[in-house]
Amino acid sequence: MSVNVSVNEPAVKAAAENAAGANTENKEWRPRIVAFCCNWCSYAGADLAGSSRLSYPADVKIIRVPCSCRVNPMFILKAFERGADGVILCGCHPGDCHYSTGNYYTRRRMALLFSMLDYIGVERGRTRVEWVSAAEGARFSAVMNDFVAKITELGENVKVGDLRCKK
Amino acid sequence: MQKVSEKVIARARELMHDGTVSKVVGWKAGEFFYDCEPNVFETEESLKDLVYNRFCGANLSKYMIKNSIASGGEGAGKVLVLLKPCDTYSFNQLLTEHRIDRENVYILGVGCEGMCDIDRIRERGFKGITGVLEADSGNELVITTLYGEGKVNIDDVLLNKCDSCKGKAHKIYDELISDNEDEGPRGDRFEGVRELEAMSPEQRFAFWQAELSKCIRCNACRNACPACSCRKCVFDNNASGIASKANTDSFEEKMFHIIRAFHVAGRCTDCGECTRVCPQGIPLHLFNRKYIKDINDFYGEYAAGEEAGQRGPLISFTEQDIEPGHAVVKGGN
Amino acid sequence: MQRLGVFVCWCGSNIAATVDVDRVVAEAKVQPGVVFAQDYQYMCSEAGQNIIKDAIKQYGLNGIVVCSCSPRMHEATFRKAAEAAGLNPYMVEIANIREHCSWIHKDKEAGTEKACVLMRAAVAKVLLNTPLKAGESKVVKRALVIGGGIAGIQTALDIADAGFPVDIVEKNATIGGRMAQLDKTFPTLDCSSCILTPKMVEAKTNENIRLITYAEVEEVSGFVGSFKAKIRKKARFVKEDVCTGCGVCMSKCPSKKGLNEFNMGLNNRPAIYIPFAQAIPNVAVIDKTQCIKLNTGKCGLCEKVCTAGAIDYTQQDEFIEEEYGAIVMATGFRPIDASKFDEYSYSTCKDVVTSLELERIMNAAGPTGGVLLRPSDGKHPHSIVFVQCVGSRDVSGRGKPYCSKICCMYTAKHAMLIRDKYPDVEVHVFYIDVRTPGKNFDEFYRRAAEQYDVDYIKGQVGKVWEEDGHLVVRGVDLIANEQIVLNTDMVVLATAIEPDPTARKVANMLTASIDTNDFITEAHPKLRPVESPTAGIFLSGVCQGPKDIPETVSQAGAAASKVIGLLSKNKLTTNPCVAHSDELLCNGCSCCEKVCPYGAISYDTHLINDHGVKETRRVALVNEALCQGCGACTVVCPSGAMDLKGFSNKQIMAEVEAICL
Amino acid sequence: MNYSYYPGCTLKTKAQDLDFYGRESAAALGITLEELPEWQCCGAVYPIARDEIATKLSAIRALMAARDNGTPLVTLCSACHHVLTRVNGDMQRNADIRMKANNYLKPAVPYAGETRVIHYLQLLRDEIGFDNLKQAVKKPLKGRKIGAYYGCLLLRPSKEMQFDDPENPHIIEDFIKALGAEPVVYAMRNECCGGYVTLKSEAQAKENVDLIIKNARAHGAEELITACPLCMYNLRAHQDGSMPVRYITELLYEALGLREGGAADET
Amino acid sequence: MKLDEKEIAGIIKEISGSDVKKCMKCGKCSATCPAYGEMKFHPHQFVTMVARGKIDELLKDETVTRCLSCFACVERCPRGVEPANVVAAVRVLAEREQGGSNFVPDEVPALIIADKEIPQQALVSAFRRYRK
Repeated sequence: MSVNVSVNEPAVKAAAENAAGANTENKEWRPRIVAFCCNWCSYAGADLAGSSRLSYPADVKIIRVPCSCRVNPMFILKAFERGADGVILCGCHPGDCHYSTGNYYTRRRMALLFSMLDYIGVERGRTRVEWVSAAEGARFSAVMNDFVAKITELGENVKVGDLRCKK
Repeated sequence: MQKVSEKVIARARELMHDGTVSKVVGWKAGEFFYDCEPNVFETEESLKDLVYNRFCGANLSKYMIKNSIASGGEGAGKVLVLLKPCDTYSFNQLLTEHRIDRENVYILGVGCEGMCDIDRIRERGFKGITGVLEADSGNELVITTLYGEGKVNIDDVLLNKCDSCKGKAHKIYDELISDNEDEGPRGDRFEGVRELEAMSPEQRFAFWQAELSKCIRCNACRNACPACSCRKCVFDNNASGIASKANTDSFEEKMFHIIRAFHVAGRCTDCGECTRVCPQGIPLHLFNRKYIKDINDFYGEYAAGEEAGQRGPLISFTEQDIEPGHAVVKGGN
Repeated sequence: MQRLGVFVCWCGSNIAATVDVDRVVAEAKVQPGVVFAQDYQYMCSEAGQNIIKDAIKQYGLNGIVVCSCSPRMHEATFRKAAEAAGLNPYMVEIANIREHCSWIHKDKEAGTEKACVLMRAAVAKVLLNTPLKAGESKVVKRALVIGGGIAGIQTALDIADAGFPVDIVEKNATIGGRMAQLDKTFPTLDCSSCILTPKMVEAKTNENIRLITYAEVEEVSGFVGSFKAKIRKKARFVKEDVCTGCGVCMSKCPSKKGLNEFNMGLNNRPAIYIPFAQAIPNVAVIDKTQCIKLNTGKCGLCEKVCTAGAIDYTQQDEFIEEEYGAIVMATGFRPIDASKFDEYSYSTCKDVVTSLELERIMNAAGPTGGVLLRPSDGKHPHSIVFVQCVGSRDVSGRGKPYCSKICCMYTAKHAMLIRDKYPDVEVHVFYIDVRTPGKNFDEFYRRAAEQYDVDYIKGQVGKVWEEDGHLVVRGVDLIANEQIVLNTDMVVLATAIEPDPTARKVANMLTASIDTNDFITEAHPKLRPVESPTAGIFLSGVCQGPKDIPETVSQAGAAASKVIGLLSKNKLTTNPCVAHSDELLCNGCSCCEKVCPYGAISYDTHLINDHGVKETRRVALVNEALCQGCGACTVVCPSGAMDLKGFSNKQIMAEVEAICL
Repeated sequence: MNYSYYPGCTLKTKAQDLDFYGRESAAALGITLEELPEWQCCGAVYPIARDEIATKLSAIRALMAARDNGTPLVTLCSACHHVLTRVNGDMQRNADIRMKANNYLKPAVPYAGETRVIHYLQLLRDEIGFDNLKQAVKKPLKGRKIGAYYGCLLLRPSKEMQFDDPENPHIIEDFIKALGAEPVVYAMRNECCGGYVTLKSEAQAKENVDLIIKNARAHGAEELITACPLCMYNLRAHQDGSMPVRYITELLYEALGLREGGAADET
Repeated sequence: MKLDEKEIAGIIKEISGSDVKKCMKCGKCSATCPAYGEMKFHPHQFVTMVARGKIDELLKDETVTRCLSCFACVERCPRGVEPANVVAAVRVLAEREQGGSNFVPDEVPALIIADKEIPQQALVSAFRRYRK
């Protein structure tokens, strides 16, 4: 099921302004966001967002995977270990998986993983799964804007970050 | 317990003697009487050291991976394994995963009335303990010490895993020696998980930080766990991308334990070995039980190892499964 | 020693306007392993590709990163260019700095920074790339078609025409399927036999087609390009090559109680029979449940009267084993059991019939010789009520949740034919919706209503009962908003259709996935509608979903063209980005096998040398011809034995690290 | 064989025949029907509202009493059977109703629908068996053409009642056959007689009954039998008396030869 | 209390467990209803009106008391809408608004005198259905 992305207006604006002003205020904190996108739907959705010039903050960096089910929880934990502030995983809508069943497994894995992260005290908003089809460029952009806004609101991943061995 | 114990030992000898089995996987007392450790007995003679008492908490299922499959060539004979009711779940799970060759195993299901935790006995003020005996009255144990005798209520000194015993029924066996009626599960095993869930995220974070910072990466949990039985662990494998021998930063502790729990999610039978063997006393079962509780809540009751051949929850799905975003909310409450 | 090259494309101003390409090049030059970096206006152009080729040769590059548009756009282009320069094409990675960067960011600083990160991640990944080679597997140039209805026949004919041998396996004694039972076909009203039987004969005479009738597929193993099938040819008790189809045995057979399946059980047939006059092969078959000789040992009349000497009571089932490159499922459908809807009194009133039964009644070769007569008393009916959606669009558990798609049209056809031939017969049709998407379909339906005076009533029938020699129908007319009670002579139920019950068994054998209604799932509902997700398995006709004859024939052709495409190849090259199991790490737990949607993982027990320790172990094996590279198996594998080439754990983690740096 | 028995209000008053013949016949077949002590009226209509509990309590009390007896609960009146079966289903399947009802009644052992509710006909078919019944018949009703009238409440909703094929039932036909008579199958046997609406609209009931009797007669029925007092009332009250209507139990009583025994008076 | 039209379908579902949104407007309920002629609002209309939240008229109308509760529509509805349960649920709503009972104890003696055969079951059912 897709969620209705309720875009947090002020936060998005703030995020956009921050992004715009990055070169003037050099040291301002920006979130690090890793987005895993499946090759067939979400990556193509991101491409469509691009060709439709639907902007979202540059903090989002996309990693292409064949299917959302390729994403190992280890990757997500690794991202947090290395200082990511948010991790988002995008795949085809349930029922539309290119490999027919991949995202159903993803959904179970991530449900358990996210619940566990919550259980150890990582803020709920730092991880997210969204289903974005290849036709949903606008949705991809909206999702990313919303996610960046939420992460910006949560701020730096202090809990994990404090523990991190800074290099 | 005493009676069962005698019968079990006698039967093991008999099976070895008549050639039904060529090896016995059981427990052997260590330096102290409460140090009962898993042991493979290969001769009739060696069986004199076989024990079965209140300190045989160790789950022997995992030892059957090596001892059933690599048991040697033709005519090597079966291997006898002693399994308590809770151990049979692990055994079944290993069967499901083709880790044990059932043909080569003779399972003697042994009755269990709960296993004791020597530390809990000590906590009750006993020093110089020389023995633990069954009292005449049902629910007590007599503790003999250098300084005299005392009694404790059994329920107060059980292993953590026995506090939420799954029941006294064996899920698989070839032969059973047990006087116990199955009374079903005991206690609310998710109580600890619920307590944590009720905390604020900050409290939870602090709790785990305090607990996990104790971790010395001795790998005892991994070595004892019957589900964590990979030939080579990802943490030992340089090609895995997450290999690490020790924690270089404190997130790595978390990562290790979360991944360990995730790898056994849906396969963990909640045997409690991880917590039992942790030298630092970290309540590791709280990770596994969180997954079990979530699985039950999200996908319906599932008990790994209830029977062999089950399809686990992480290799199944339904079209209507809960979304991860909702799972966090549901799982947390 | 890695020698990497990084190529940054401007894409005119598409990239260069928002990304400072010079900075990306400068940044690239200091990345580990990078020995060469250059920008160019259009990397994808001939000149751009030459820059890449020259650099590979000149600097001995063993891996390259192209920072450009989406890999979905030009990955193939750059891989080809690399290959032309002697570099393994899978040593190329693309950093998408256009769609994912320059096009969505206005601020040049932010855009440039992000482009650098994306470049860094691609470099980190390509450092871990390994040369991959597409696998090859053989293609057996023979196809198997399961089901000999119009779908199967058409598929086989098209494949045979392209020069490939095809076997049709049909479970009944003749090919022809459901279409052979139909009288006329919509929307042109041409006679079904007239258009079908020539195709049946063609299938029989085409030298590339082998008909294996009265047979069922028992076992299938193997994979795309080389399946092995075991086919059981059931005993007919008649020698197929000797029988001349003269039919004398039929007339002499004393056991005449068998229900005539071809006529939907509306009349009887002898124990030895030819299903219908145009049957292919035109050979008799003995129904062993009805034959007196086979049950009691007495009789033997057919043997006596058969001048050709074709009868053989000792015949046994035979088995045929054959290899195939491709398999087509064309298992067809059947109507659901109308007795689940006994408010229409189907079980108790003979004059309540299903549409397929009516089809037989109206057919010249049917039980009434094509004269419309009531089954109960053989009298001419004066009024007929049609009820649509009997069991279709029904979620109550009695019927099927889907629309059966063909009923609106065949009901209009029946109504029209009856009104045309017997103008004295009143025809009422109760409908929920009339669904007629299709060329000339709505026109057809309107003709029934306007020209032929068929009374279409929007509403449903709630009860049918018999009284004093006629039927009473209680229904509702939703437009008039009134309950109506009609006296009529016959009621025709447009029963839902369901996949033939053999479909599930066959699908399981082929590891083709199946939906909750037992229709075979297509690989993609829009883009790959005639293929199963299991490679080498194709779908033709109603086994995939309800459809009419024109659609079935076009789908049959589509399936055939896919098969021809496959069989024309001498070798199959496979996507090299497939799963791979490290047998030293594999626990043999079978988790990966269970999540694989393609049945690409199997298990093998063999001797393994693990650093000098020799052990017999059960380990996973990936069939690279079947694996599509989704990676589901890699995550369920706790030991990390299962990894995905091209998207390995280490590669993805290197990207994560590069991004988070 | 022992069974708890729930007669219901009407069987104690206007439908004493149904009750009397039922008990006598059961006794003759070696079945002990033990009437529940202090049973209360089931309410006669299934209380649809899921959010109210009071209307379900009397049924639950009866179900619970049978549970405590350790025997299945036999019913005879169609309405009682309908209400008890469905409320029992609620107690089995609807956790909310179960919780509320148990909280309200506070029984020593909470009730969760353990009782098996069976209709008298099911008792005959599944516990005794129609073949055995046939053996027990002393006076086969040879030559009698009898139409079964099922009505609504026994059959529907079939998902909950699980009584017989709701559109083409045959349990009463099989019963008639076992008694040696000839069952007449007619389509209107599962259509409504008019029910309690007869109190407000006699015309409605009359119309329904007309259709039923006409259809039965057209198929050759000479008499009808039913298990429901309200059906009985409507079928008798809204016709000219040319189609006799009897209770299933009376027919059974007759076929078992009990009438000759002089054990009962006709009422 | 005036109920929000948008909430009606949900309230009816809560009371009866029947979901009017499942209706595909085939009319099978009305085709099957033996009390069709006695109802101002026929079953299919009734379901549609509930789905649209327009139940003011239904609450007042005799239709709710004319349903025979024979469950023929429940049995035959292809979509599992259970129209008889929907009617019953609306009647429950009407009953919950006190006053204006459709059947009062005073009527009983006359009925019994007029027809001494009337079974208890009919009276009990009528009280359950018609009383407020």
